[in-house]
Amino acid sequence: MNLCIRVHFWSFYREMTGTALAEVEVPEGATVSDVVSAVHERWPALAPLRASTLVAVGVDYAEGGQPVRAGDEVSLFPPVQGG
Amino acid sequence: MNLCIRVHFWSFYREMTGTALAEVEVPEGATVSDVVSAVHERWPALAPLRASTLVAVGVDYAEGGQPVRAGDEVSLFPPVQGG
Amino acid sequence: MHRELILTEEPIDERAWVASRAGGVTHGAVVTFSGVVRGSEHGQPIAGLEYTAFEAMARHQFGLLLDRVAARWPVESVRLVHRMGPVSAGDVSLWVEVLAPHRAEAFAACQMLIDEMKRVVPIWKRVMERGNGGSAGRSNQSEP
Amino acid sequence: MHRELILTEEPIDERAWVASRAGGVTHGAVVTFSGVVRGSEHGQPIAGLEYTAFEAMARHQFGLLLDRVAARWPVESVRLVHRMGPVSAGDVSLWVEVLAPHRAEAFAACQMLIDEMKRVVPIWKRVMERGNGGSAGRSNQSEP
Repeated sequence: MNLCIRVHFWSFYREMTGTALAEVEVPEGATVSDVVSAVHERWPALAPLRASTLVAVGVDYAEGGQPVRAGDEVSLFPPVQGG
Repeated sequence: MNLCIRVHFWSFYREMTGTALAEVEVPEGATVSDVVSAVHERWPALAPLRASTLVAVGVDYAEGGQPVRAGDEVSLFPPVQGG
Repeated sequence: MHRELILTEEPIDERAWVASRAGGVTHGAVVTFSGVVRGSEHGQPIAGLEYTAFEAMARHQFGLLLDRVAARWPVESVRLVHRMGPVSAGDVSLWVEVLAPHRAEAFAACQMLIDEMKRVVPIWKRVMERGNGGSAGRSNQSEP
Repeated sequence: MHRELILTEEPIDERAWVASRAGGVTHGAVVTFSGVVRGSEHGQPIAGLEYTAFEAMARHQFGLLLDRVAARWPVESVRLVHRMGPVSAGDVSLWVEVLAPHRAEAFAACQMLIDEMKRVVPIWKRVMERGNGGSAGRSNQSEP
């Protein structure tokens, strides 16, 4: 059974994907990395930015190996630049 | 011929000497150290503070070996404590 | 430790923030930082910067940073105000105030807070170009 | 580099100093430090501190310090206000403002200025003890 994960884009990733919010499907047992890969499959323009992309689950930064669960909200964004 | 050097005291050195301004006589060719020694002879209470005493000629800090000249104004004071 | 975090689209009234500072006889040191939007980026004149945030995460990450400050230094108060939306060149985009017993810890905490904010708090800026007729255009990502 | 040095017996009106800050689009960083007289020294409650200075030398030594700041960092402006005479606990005795293009140099210059001031600028403080009936007594030298 697949999981449906909500993915939020922030900053100029919104222009690159044309959306602020999307859903991607990943297999049960998938990790944060799998979600990012699914995003990159759908929006290949983001893939070259992978090394600098920051990923959060909810309001916490996430490790790639962290499993995702139903209901998780994943965020992808470029390096932060406050101040 | 002796030089007459004006010596200013600052901060609690004024209470210790009972004055803000004094004159000491030193021989021609004397140094800042000689002036300080002349002060300590007259006000022995200041002598134990010698290591922490700051000495200026005019508005500049002075080295002990620096010669004094007629008209020099020498200042003696404890460590500074602004702020 | 007293903490305030304000994300606002209104201009930052530094005088008002100074006036509302906590009184007291235990903090010997007050360090403030005001970040001013400069008039150029990469040598090109700009009209200003536009800030956006993932606000819920920004608040959470600021909270974690402030926990680290409180664990490390005897800081009494941190107040941080960050502008959102468009900010003209010459205007203040960030204001931070740290109160502590002594200056060394106030300076250290203020600098750590800003350095780490720029690393982990999800706020972004983009350049507003100097348009013709006064309308500020948008370019791509600003310099980090 | 713009420089102002004020030694004053009047209270330091920080809001007025903030209001009179130079505008501009070249300084990205403003760091201010306010030194507040704390309510105790060596664990004993005090009424305040009384400052004295060898003013001509203080101005000269500040000038030398500011020359070093200007030679070392691209600082645009330093303004420093130091209270003289009696200052009650809780009041500001020192206010310093540094304007620079970037924050690292603004913080470094502000800290260096205060550290060196406390080493070379002839200003002294003495404790005003908490007397009976509100009259503040004087003790000997305050802690350095």
